[in-house]
Amino acid sequence: MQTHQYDVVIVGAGGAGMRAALEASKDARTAVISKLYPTRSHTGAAQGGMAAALANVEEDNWEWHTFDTVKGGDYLVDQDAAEILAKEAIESVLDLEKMGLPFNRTPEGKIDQRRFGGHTRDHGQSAVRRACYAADRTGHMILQTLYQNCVKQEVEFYNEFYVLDLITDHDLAAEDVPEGVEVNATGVVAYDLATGEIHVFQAKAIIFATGGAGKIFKTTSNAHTLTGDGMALAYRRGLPLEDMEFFQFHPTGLAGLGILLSEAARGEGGILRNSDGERFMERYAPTIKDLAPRDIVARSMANEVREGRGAGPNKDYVLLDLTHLEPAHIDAKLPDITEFARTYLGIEPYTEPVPVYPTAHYAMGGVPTNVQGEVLRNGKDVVKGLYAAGEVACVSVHGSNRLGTNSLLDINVFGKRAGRSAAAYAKIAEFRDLPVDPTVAVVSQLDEMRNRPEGDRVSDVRRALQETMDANAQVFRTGESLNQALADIRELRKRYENVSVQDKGRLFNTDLLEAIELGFLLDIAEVTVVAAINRKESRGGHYREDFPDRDDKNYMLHTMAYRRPTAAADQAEGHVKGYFDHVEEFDGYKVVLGSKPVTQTRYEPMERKY
Amino acid sequence: MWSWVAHRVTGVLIFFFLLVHVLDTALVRVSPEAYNAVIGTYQTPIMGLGEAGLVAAIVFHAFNGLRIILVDFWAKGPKYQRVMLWVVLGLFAVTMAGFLPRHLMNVFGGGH
Amino acid sequence: MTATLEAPETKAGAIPSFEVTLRVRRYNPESEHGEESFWDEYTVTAHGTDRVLDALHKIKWEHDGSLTFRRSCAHGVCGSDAMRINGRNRLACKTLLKDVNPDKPITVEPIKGLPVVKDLVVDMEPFFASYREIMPFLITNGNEPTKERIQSPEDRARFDDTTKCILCAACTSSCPVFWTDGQYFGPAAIVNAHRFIFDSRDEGAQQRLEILNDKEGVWRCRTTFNCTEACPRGIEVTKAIQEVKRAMITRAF
Amino acid sequence: MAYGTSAVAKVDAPRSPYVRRRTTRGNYELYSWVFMRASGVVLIVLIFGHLFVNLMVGEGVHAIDFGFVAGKWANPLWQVWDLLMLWLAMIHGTNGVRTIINDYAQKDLTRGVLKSLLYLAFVIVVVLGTLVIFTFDPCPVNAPEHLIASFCPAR
Ligand SMILES: Cc1cc2nc3c(=O)[nH]c(=O)nc-3n(C[C@H](O)[C@H](O)[C@H](O)COP(=O)(O)OP(=O)(O)OC[C@H]3O[C@@H](n4cnc5c(N)ncnc54)[C@H](O)[C@@H]3O)c2cc1C
Ligand code: HEM
Ligand code: SF4
Ligand code: F3S
Ligand code: FES
Repeated sequence: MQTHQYDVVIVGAGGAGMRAALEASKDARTAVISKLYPTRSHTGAAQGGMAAALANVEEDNWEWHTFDTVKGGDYLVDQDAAEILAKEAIESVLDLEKMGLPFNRTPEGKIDQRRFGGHTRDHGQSAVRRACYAADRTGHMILQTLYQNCVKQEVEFYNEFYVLDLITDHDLAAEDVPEGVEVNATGVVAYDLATGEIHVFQAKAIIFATGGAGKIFKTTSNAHTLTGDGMALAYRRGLPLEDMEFFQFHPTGLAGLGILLSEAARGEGGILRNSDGERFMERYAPTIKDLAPRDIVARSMANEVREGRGAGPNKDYVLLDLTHLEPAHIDAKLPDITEFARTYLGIEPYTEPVPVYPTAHYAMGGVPTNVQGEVLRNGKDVVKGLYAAGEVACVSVHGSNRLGTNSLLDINVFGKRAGRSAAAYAKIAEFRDLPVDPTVAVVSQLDEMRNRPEGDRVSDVRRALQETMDANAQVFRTGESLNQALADIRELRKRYENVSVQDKGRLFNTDLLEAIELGFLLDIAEVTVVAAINRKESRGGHYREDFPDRDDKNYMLHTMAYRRPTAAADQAEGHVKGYFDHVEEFDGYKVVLGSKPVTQTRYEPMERKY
Repeated sequence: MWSWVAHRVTGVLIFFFLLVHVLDTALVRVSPEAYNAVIGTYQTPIMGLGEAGLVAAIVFHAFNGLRIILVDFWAKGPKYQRVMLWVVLGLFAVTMAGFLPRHLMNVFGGGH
Repeated sequence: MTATLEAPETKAGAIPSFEVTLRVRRYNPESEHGEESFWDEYTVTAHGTDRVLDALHKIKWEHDGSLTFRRSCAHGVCGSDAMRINGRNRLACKTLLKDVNPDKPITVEPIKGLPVVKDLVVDMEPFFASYREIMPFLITNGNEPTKERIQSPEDRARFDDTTKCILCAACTSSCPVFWTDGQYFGPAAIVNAHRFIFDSRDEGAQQRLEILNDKEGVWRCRTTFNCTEACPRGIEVTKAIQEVKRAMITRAF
Repeated sequence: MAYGTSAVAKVDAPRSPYVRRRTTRGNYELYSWVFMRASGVVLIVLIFGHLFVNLMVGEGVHAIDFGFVAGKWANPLWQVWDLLMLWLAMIHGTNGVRTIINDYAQKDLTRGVLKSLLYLAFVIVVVLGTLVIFTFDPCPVNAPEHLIASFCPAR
């Protein structure tokens, strides 16, 4: 075991983690721990763009952007946070440009902008060009640029280190800590993949930036490594997870594979068609058609297929048509994604339409934070010294459905904020004592897994989980399907107790780590399904066929899911009788649902029409 | 990559030949007899074949050298490197076709 | 508008499958083979759109959990899984089985020239060290403008190709010069230097040229084009290297 | 779905880690690179001329003898031609072989020895060649008459 001490420790080296690192390392001794080499984080997969009302190509302002974000999120957005997001967007795009990001340019040499789903002028009048982009590799350029600047600032990285535990001075999943009592985060425990050694990082401030959890689903645009680690670690310590029922399904994944074709394809003029060649989005969203927000488009597509108008031999996908676009235009604006179609499906997008189907894409929910990036342990108390940013976090700028291009924005705006807050806190805070042996939990978990002689295969359990999630908790959900998913998850939890790994070595044991990651996936799937069962309405990314309408009266609240000891009270903060009072018992613990009010400033909820 | 390997191999080959060649030519300083004796061995069929190989090496090295120079200094060079490699091989074949019959005739035919 | 021939079929059973054999070069100092590398052969069932990565996953998940390789994104954008497949460097997640002749055993080896850690995993540190050495960040002097720096679309296009690099090391580890002693900076570092040297906003070109004007720098490149052929992002690597060489010559004379 | 472990062929164990030994900046490699190209272009003319005259004109190799050489070097054009060719080819070739040694000789010692040998050979050959071209006497006094050039006074 090795011990390290840093003012600030950042977990995750994606866009959010590195943006925070650039801020924090200016004022505080900072380490970034990442299970991947930084440039391999999934931020690099983001394609389309990053929204900011620069008004470089047409009239625009941040208020319109705020409105679109709020409306896009089906009004479950915290409007104060959305305002910050839209306002600081401009500065964060300019920051990136100054750091060297090669944005595409207008003829005058300014940052070019393009259309994206849900972005409108004048509160929904017509589509607006707001997404700043670098071809269709905006995320790649952001990730590279941030890493380059980390190299410049000589940020310290611990690459291929897996953080497997968060150390706090109170374990809320085991003890009852009343509101108002101070809870501190004091460090993390990490596993060095290359050597199998355990490292303890003591820190005054810790930032979680571990990204999403798309691997709970089978069809997903997410990387194999996006297993919701940060969310699960916080959850296991009894910290709440917010709005986990809202998962975004991106309309245009390559059918059968899930690999994403950016919305930019439609932003540049691509059209969705069913087997009759009909531009079916004209029926569902007459004003902005193919550029409606993702939840609407994804549902419309799934509906076409359900009603028998799908294309292909099994009628199980629709078509994305780019054939009317100039090949030169496609090459200039969408080179990478057309390459995907060629490589993986052998389809030439110049002349043939591309088979697409919705793919699990983005977790709107996550570890709740305030706008400073501080992690909340209930509706109001923060955990001292713990911050979160990026997809792992839920500041709730995305509400129940994220607008395209708002996530790259989120990681920059709130990554920066979290970094700044953490460094400021580290200035005034002291190191706090760690438990005598901070590594027990991790070491025993690893040893147990390694030593279990024979058992279920990790991959079998994982596949079963992903399949039930795809079948029962995807674009269309019902109480019945969700309960089925929950039953399956309970079953799989039992099997997980019994999985064993074949690789018993110390060096680069990815077999072992996949087993650990499966544990995170089960946790995340469990909260997602429990929260989805409780929300008996349809809103944004969460669509209940048995409750197809939005119910602002009872559900205009954020879900807060707490893992608690079996003996704990059956009520959590934000308990609303009949609506947010669900309790789900598991072996040895239970999940208690509470709620948190939605912050509303200037936009009253309206019906969401496009 | 193979064009590079060939370039390397032919370069070294020529270099070692050059060493020997200068040394034997230096014999003209020693005496005409000595020189002629050595040169005489160049005129045997075996050496004649060797010589053909050497010329081939030089010809390839030279043309491929030009190709490399074009790759280096002509902006479109890298794009057409493969095409140019075929051109090099073509020129090589043409040159050798011009040279070999004559040379072999001199070596084997000649009637000396 | 009808569906095309090769459209994937998601329903199981409808998909044509075939058997494919992978011959994997392995190395595991903890195994009974010790410091010796060895070959393992696996035969798995694959489907039309399966990639080499899918086959490796199948092996790992269904047969031999100890088979070790890196991967993340699974669609060619993160640069984790560069490996030598049938003697050529490629990304396993971008190489369709049907494109590498699945009738014969497919050989899979770690990329060459970097120290192997375990199976297909190599130590990337020397590679990233070279990358960091060329100062891969925008260098500017003077005051920052309040808004963005202006750059014409033409100036932006000048270095577009080299911005695509995902640092997968396929190029550097395919370079015969790099294989010799591993001292050469390698094409990837030069590509990333190129990205800044030809960025009209950057003012650090002189320093970078100075760094690469090294015995182990650009001059070691012998234009063998292996890197260009290996690059999964289609970057014209050799061309970029040549442009850097020419910039150095212009500067020296 | 069969699967068999077969430790068929043994392959080399992987290499140990390394770091770049030192930075060696300077224009030396640059000049040598430019020289390789410049000399290459000139060499093409020189060598092809040489080969053509020696092997293609008249009776080819068979025509070469002492007299032939003497006849050529009586002409200052060929003297300069061959001198230039000698120098350029030797520098070009030596520099080329130097790169190759740098590439493949891993140990400093091996590299040192090989390079010393290379430079030694270079010096010997260039000095010898130059001397020969300049001090060459087309009509050695006591040589048999039939061997020497037709323009010699001895004939
Ligand atoms: C295909 C695709 C396209 C997208 N396109 C867009 C777009 O056009 N516009 C937009 O705004 N958004 C887009 N998004 C969404 C956006 O890219 C992501 O939400 C965002 O990049 C997440 O960034 P992050 O920094 O939070 O996480 P990531 O970039 O995923 O980084 C996570 C980091 O955490 C580390 N980590 C994880 N677990 C651990 C652990 N246990 N220990 C140590 N380290 C750990 C990882 O190594 C990694 O460095 C897209 C997403 C996908 C998948
Ligand atoms: C006929 C005209 C010639 C031309 C156009 C030519 C051209 C070149 C060029 C351009 C290179 C550089 C290759 C590189 O940097 O990758 C080179 C390398 C070399 N040349 Fe020549 N050359 C010629 C003649 C010769 C001769 C006569 C010799 C032998 C004495 C020779 C020996 C070499 C060697 C050993 C190399 C190094 C190869 C390597 O590093 O891979 N060349 N030549
Ligand atoms: S240049 Fe190409 S091959 Fe080389 S590291 Fe970059 S992406 Fe990989
Ligand atoms: S493979 Fe190597 S030699 Fe040059 S052209 Fe590429 S760097
Ligand atoms: S897994 Fe990301 S490039 Fe292959």
